[in-house]
Formats: sequence, structure tokens, C-alpha cells
Amino acid sequence: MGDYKFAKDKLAEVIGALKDYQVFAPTAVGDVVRFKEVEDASAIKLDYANSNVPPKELMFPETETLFKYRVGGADIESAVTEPKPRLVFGIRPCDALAYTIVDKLYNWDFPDPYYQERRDGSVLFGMACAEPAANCFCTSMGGGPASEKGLDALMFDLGETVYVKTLTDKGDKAAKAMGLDAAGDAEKKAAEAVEKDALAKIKRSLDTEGIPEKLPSLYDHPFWEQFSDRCLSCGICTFLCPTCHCFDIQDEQEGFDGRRARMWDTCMFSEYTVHTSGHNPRPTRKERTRNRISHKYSYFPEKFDVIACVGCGRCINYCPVNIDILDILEKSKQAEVKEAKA
Amino acid sequence: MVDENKLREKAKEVIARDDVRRLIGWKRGTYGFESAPIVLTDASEVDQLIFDPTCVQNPASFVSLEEKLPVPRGQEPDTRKVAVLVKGCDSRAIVQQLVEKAYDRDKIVVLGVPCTGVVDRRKAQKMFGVTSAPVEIKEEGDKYVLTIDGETKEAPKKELVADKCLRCRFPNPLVYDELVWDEVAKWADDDFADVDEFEKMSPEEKWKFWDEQFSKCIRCYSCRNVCPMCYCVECVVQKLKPQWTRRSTDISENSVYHIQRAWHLSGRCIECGECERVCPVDIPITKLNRKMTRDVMAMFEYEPGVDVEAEPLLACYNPQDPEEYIM
Amino acid sequence: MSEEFEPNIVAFLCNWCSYAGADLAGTSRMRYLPNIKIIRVMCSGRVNPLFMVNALQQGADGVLISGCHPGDCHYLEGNFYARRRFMLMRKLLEHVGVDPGRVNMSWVSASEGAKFKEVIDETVAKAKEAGPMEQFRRRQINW
Amino acid sequence: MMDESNPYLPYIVRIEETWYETPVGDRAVKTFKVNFVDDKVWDTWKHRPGNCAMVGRLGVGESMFCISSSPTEEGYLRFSIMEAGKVTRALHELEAGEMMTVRGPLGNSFPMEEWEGKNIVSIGGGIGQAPLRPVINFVRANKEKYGDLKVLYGARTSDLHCFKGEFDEYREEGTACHLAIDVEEKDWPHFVGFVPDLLMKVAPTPENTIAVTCGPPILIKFVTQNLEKLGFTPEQIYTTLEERMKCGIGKCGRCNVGSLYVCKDGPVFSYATLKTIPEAFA
Repeated sequence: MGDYKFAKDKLAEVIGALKDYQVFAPTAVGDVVRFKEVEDASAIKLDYANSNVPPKELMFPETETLFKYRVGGADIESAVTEPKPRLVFGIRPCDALAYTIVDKLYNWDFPDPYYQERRDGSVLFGMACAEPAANCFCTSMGGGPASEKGLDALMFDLGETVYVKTLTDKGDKAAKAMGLDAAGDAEKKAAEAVEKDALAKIKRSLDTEGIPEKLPSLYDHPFWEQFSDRCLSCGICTFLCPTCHCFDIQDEQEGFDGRRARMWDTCMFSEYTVHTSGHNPRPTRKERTRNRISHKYSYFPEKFDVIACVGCGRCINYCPVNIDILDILEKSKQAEVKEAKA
Repeated sequence: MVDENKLREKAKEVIARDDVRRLIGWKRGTYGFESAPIVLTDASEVDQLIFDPTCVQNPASFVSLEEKLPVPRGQEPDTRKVAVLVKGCDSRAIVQQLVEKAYDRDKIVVLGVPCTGVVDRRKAQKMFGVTSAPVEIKEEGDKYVLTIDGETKEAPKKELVADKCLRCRFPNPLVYDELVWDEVAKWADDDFADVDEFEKMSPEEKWKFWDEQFSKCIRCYSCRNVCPMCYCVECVVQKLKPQWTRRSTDISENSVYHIQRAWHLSGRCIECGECERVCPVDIPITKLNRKMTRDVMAMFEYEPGVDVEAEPLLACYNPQDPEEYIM
Repeated sequence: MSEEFEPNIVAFLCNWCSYAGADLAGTSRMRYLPNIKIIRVMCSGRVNPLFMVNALQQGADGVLISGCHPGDCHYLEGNFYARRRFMLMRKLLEHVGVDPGRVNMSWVSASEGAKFKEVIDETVAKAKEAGPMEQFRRRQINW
Repeated sequence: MMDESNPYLPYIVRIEETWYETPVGDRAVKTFKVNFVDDKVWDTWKHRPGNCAMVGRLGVGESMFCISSSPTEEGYLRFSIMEAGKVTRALHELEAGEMMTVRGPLGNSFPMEEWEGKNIVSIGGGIGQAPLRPVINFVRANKEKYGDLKVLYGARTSDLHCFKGEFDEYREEGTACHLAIDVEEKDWPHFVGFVPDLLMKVAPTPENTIAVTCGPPILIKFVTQNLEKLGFTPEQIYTTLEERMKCGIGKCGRCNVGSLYVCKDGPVFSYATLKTIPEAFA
């Protein structure tokens, strides 16, 4: 594939050249960075560690219509539409890696047309991390500040210029549409230096060896309570997780117009699993905390052969009560498994 | 003044009591300017307890967060007390919970820790960045001395301290069984100038402001769950029968959620500022609550979380209440 | 579009005074504006202020709570509670940018048919001035 | 199978007939006999005993129910639904001629082929008979392939027995049918007591036998215990699980017990599988 570059102050032109694409990029409202459709290229913010809300919302929006109907009628109108090709500009390698993990779930047995439609129609232009944040541990989860997994092109911020390395045909096509200049060895070298620097800045790590196998044996272990006792049962860790994919389905009516929609939901809410009878299989925060961690690090890999975590550090950064997933996993390794009860 | 050894000793004494089941306090976090709430059940764990300007969390929230499971047949319910460490602002939550009869006074042991202000993590991170090692902060006069990755740094207190502390009227706990150390002098007052400033805006400007803020909301409900006053078993926003707000996130439902929240906290909010602190998308939630607090004071001469003997604001009335807008 | 904006008003009337007042206005053949949709409640104290929020969300351009005069409540004190709640909710809605003219309360006794007409006229006039409620109206956002 | 391109789109069905299994009121059980509005659906529709479907009403929502008719009963589907929450209440309002939505068939099914040549014992309680009914009817329709069929069923009172008339039918065909109620009633000719006790009284032999059980969790717990006492191995015991569900196709996440999704990997599990998952009995 190709090597390209563009001058940073030409960003608006580069984005503007993408007439055939719907371009999404990180934009800031105050200090909050989130991926939005680009209307004005000057709003694009590239010097951030990780967006507050992960770009999973581009493939799996907070709320989306599944189908519409007239109440009392018998016609159902599906809301799957083929969107204009999308280009996600400046996505972090960890978030792109997360897509590849969630893909497995959404393609399991029944392909999910809503997710897949957006996924197939998207070109991902990643931006390598130059300044990983304090709680990043992507290198432990099969990614890295310049990981190419799941991306169509990877960009490196070299100060004045941006070096673009295309990785797929889709990416190359988009790079050509942007009208980029060819890059040479100087840029490649500089990019390598950026990656090396970034790697050195990643301070946190985790050896995942043995965790998926061990977690189920800690089902009744009291160590969960050290964490669940201070859990607020809020949705921050899961809503902001790029691999969390759970949702709720609700019917909504406005006059005679109705729709069935799905919206993000989280296993941390107590009402998530509660039965109509009032029985709740996960009645306390202990079960819910255990389920979140076990699902990511044990159940998901058991089913799909990959840990549902990319090490973006969001759940650590935003947890209001400092429930640190690395801390939990380290403690889980130390926890002694009691012999099965006789 | 702050003396962690004293705190641990006192805590050890309390948790060792036969009639105390658990003790809620603070411990050092795992990185940066974080501290974490901790629930102790055994005297051997008290060494983890700390108190310094990173201890922002309100331990009173965790009293009501504990789920009450049905007691298995043949077993007696555990009626032992819960001990809780509280700063001045946190203690108001205890007072208000007692006013609302959330539990009986003799079910809790309150250890008061007079406080001279806590650090706003956002401000500190802007100034010093985030480190993966936990930071220690000591207060020395009007400046903070921070130990960041082994290096000692200083910053003026007023630049790092949380906004709520800049207008703190209750640095000393209002309800306690014991104070861990001596009371501190009050250093600030609250003139609600920020509310006045906001009110100068026209309805259009106000809505423009809130439209932008509420649009960001992802409805993670952390503001609700962290709130010591939001202890309903089933929250009105998640009810399906009747359904007050839909679960979809859009400006309409988000606004109604925030209006409901502010409404249910009017005359109850004790201004610990936790809701705003925890918000992952920086919605200035206390702007709503402070407006209600100010108006409740002005209209009904009522302040929540101050007097254990008071009646809840909306469960009482005064025949002479204002009615200037009523036709 | 020369058609004048006609606001929708949802009015919560207490069974014992204001609803009877509305009846009296009707039987006395007073013409009050037809913009109001009346919901009869047993007491103004029954009106959860969230009713007002939900009415505004679901299509009302103005809301009105009407009950017995203070001291005349059939249940002795229901309207006193209602008054506190209303005053607070009005302040809150004003704070988020809802025109305060949309949020109204009145005391109308069973004998005040004429006052009922005045109250309705004023409520409608204020809502008209405020224009269509747009802020957090449900309008099939992202459907 | 379902609409391949979009598993979230339901089929519209017309209700042909409804009746109450238990007295009308709170927690009443109503049976709906439905047929697809679009006849062509039958060409691709294929369900097995134990399969579930999302049954719903447009404008209210949908919930997971087991299909209580056997695939051998052709030309209609049956659902027996207890009134409990928002969706079931809305469904109970519907009468013959009105429309519902059905999305399915979902989940796995009882391994009927594996069981060929074996005796079947069905042990049900209350509304738990609904997933067992297709098993019983499937075996009845394929008598030559299976051994002896025994039906054990109980509910709190005789009024609360679901599928009342059908037990007589079973008996007339020579199927051993043991009924129970919890509390003594006048003129009740059958067993009085809990289903696990009935099981011990009937004491089916474990030899070449499969036991299928469904009912409230407490019943499943004691029935499986008693089955083991009778000498059944965990591999011979099958039951169904239920969890709150939304999507029914293993995406929305809420129905997991351990690494299994009840909606996809279940609802039918052998007791041997369940024993390895601590969360299954939460």
C-alpha cells in the first residue's frame, strides 16, 4: 500500500476533498472529545489522548431505530439503510481494534444488519498515539500506540506534517481522494521514532496469561467485594468501553407512529437482569462487578477467542470511585482458589 | 489538624466494636489524584485508611448503596451498625437522610473529620497532568505540597481546591458521634453569585446553554447513583409502568431526566458536588441544584441537611408561603 | 402562514373547586378559550410537578394547575403542598430556559366561574406570547 | 428460519383463538393460537420442541416465550402466557382476530433425535408445563420411536393446572399421567403434595430414561435432587432456564449465565452442563 503525507495546516483542504464520504472526526465541546460528523474542519481536535465517548457510537449509536410501524397496522418498515461511505478520521488504534472484537459478537450466528451496514461502509483512518495517557495498557491487549489492526490507514503526527500509511485498498482509495502527496523515507523514520517514544510512555501493563481460565473459579471469592463495595452501579465503565456492546430494546410511540429502538444498556444497572417476577439473578453489585470483569476476560474469550478489552483505560480514567480494572485483575491472579466445597 | 494515625486509631477502635459491621472511609487510589472509598470490615484493614485533600468522595453515599437482600429463612438479620467517616459536606447528607428517615440514628456511627478543602481532580490534572503513580497531597497554609512520581511540587491552594470548597459554609461535620480531630475555622461563605449571573440570561440563552449540556449526556446515571440523596430502590427514570422518561437518549429525554433529577433534589441537595465531579462528559449539574438551593432558601427559609429535627421541605408547608405567580 | 398560533394548554383542575368553577363558567354561558384540555384530579396536591414537565414534553405549550383557595382545600392542606411544589418547579423550568409564562397556577373556587374564564384567557395569552414550546418537546428525534 | 437479512424484524401473526388456562385475574395464563398473516412464512418456519420466540405487540414491546405447540401440530403456533408485566398485560388484552408479532424460532431445542428409543419422563409445575407440552406431543406423535412416556404435573390448586383437558387425552392413549396439587381439595382424586414428592412416589426407573423438568426454580432444584436420588445421572436430566431477554439472538448481553447465552445456547440445558456453571442457579 502507499505512503502519503500532508501538511497539518492543509487539514481543511484534505478533509474538504472527501466529497464522496461522510467524514467523522474527534471534536471537542469544552474538554469533552467525541466523534462527530465534520462540518467545519477547524473543529477537529487531534491532540487528545482518548475521546471521552469511544467511537463505538459511530457503528452502534446510543439510540437507534430498528424499525418503524403504524400502531394498529401490520406493516413494518426496517430502518436499515445503506449510508454514504463513511470515513472515520483520527480514530485511535485501540478503538479500531475494539471494532474487530465487537465484530465477532455482531456476526455470531445472526449477523446484525444495523451494525454491519455501518461497519462495512466505513473507512478507518487511524491516528497513532504520540502521547498515551497514564492508564493506557494497549500493549498488553494485543494493540499498541501504532497498531494497524482493524485500520485502513494509519497516520502519524510528525509536528508540521502528517504521515499517512495506507493499509488496505479502501484506505488507499480514500487517500487518493484526499489528494495527498507521496511520503518518503524521512517520514517513515520519523513515524518510527514517534511509535518508539509512545511505547516508552506506556506505564501500565497486564499479563493476561491464565486469567480467562482462572476467573470462573473465583465465582464465590470474597475478593470481588473489595471492589463492588464501592461500586456505584452506574454505567460509566460500560458505556464508555469501546468493546461493551449490550443494549436494551424499547418500543416508542408518538401519536400513531411507532418505532422499536435499541439503546445502550449496561450490566451494572440492577434492573438490567431483573425478571418480571421481581427475581434478580444478579441482585448486588458484587454479582454485577463480577459479571462485567468475567464477561470481558473470561466468557467472551471462551466464546470468541479474544479478550473483550483493548486497554484504552477509559473505565479506569472515568470511574468515580477508582475501580481499576488492572487492579482487579492483578488481585484476581493473587486470589487463592478455595477447594471445591464438599 | 489532619493526623492520619489518629484517624486509623479511632477507626480501629470503632470497627473492633461488636455492634459495628463495617466502616466506610477513604484509601489511596491507584493512580494520579485519585483516592477511593473503602469499606472495612476488619480492624486489620485500617492501615489503608487515609485522609488528605484527594478524599473527595462522599462516604455517606455508600450507606444507602448497600443492597438489602432478603434474609434466608432461619437466619437473623445483621442489625449491627455502619460506621462512616464524614467531612463537613458529607455530614449534611447524613443529616438529610436522617430527616427523611432513611435509617435510624442509632444504626450508624458517624466519625467526623473536619476538613479544609479537597482538590478538584480536573484542575489538578490540567496543572500537572496525570501520572500512573498515585499522588500524595499535603496542605501547608495556603498552598498544597504534592508528591508526584517522587518529585515535590507546590501549588497555591485556591487554584487546585474544588469549587464547592471555595464557598464551603460547613467545613465541620454537623452530625457526629466523635470528631477525629479538632474543628477547623470556617473560611468562606456562599453568595450564590454564580446563580445570579446565570439568571441574567434570557430564556433563549439559558436554553442554548442547557441544550448543549444535556445533548452530551449519555445517561450513565452516575450522577444519580453517586448522589447520597438518590437512594430510591426504584428510580422514577427507569420505571416502565408508568414510564416517565424513555430510555432513548435525545435532547428531549435527556432534558427531562435532568429536570426530574433537579426537581427530586430540590430542598434535599446538600451540595457535596459529587454529581458534577463524576460526570464523564462534564455537564455542570450543580448549576441546576444550586439554583434550587438558593430559591428554597429565599422562598421558604429552608436549608436541607442542617437540622436533624427538621421536616422535609416538601412534606410540610407554611400557610404564608409565597405565591406571587399564582393567579 | 398567516394562521395564528393556537397553543395547547393542559389544565389540571381540582375536583372540588376549580372543576366546579369550570362547570359554572360553562353553565353560566361564559365563553372561555377552547385551547385547554382539562384533566380532573381530586386535589391540586395530587399533581406531581412532573406531570407539568411531561405535558410540556408531549405537546402542551402551557400548563395550568388550579385548586381551591388556600385554606379551602377539601382535604384541608393539599393545596398548600401543591403551592410549594409549583413555586419550585416554576423556578426550575425557568432556569433551564422554559418561558415562565407556560407554567401557571391559580386558585379558583366553585363559585368563581368568571375568574375561571379570566384565568384561562390569561394562560392562553401568555402561552401565545411564548410561542410554540420547542425546547424539550418530543419530536421523533433520530427516528 | 427468521428473515435472514434482519433478525430484528418480527412476523405479524393473527390470533385465531384464545382461552384462559387458569382463572382470569392477576397472573392468569392465557393461551393464544396464532397463524402467520403471510402464509409463505410456513415454508421457511421450522421449530423444534423447546424453541422459543419473541412474542410482542407493536407499540408495547416483546418478550421471550416458549412455543408451547409441537411442530407436529401443524398450521398454527401456540403460546401460553402468564400475565405478569407490561408486555404480557398488553398481550392479554388481545383477542381472536387481532395481531401480534412473533420473532423466531429462537434458541436451541430438546435433542429429540438423541432421545429416540428411550423412555421419557416429563416433570412440570405450574406454567412450566408450557415447554414440556411440545415434548409430550412430539413423543405422542412419534410413538414408535420412543419408549414409555410418563407425565408428572402439579400446580398449587386444581384451578391453576394448565392444559387441563389434555391430561385426560394422554391417559386415554395409555400414557401414565400423575397430577398433583399442593393443598388438599374436595373431590381431588390424585396426589396431594409437591411435585418433587410426587416424583418420589412415582419413582420412575432411571434405566434408559430421560427426565425433562421445568417449573419454578425451587421445583427444578428439588426435582433434580430427587432425580439424582432415584439414580438418574446429570446427563439424563434436562431442564430449561429463563433470564430477562431483549434481542433473543445473543447480542444484547443480558441473558448470559457464565459464558452461555440462554437465548442462543439455551434455553434447554442438560443438568450436566448446568452443574459446571455456578451462575445457572443464581
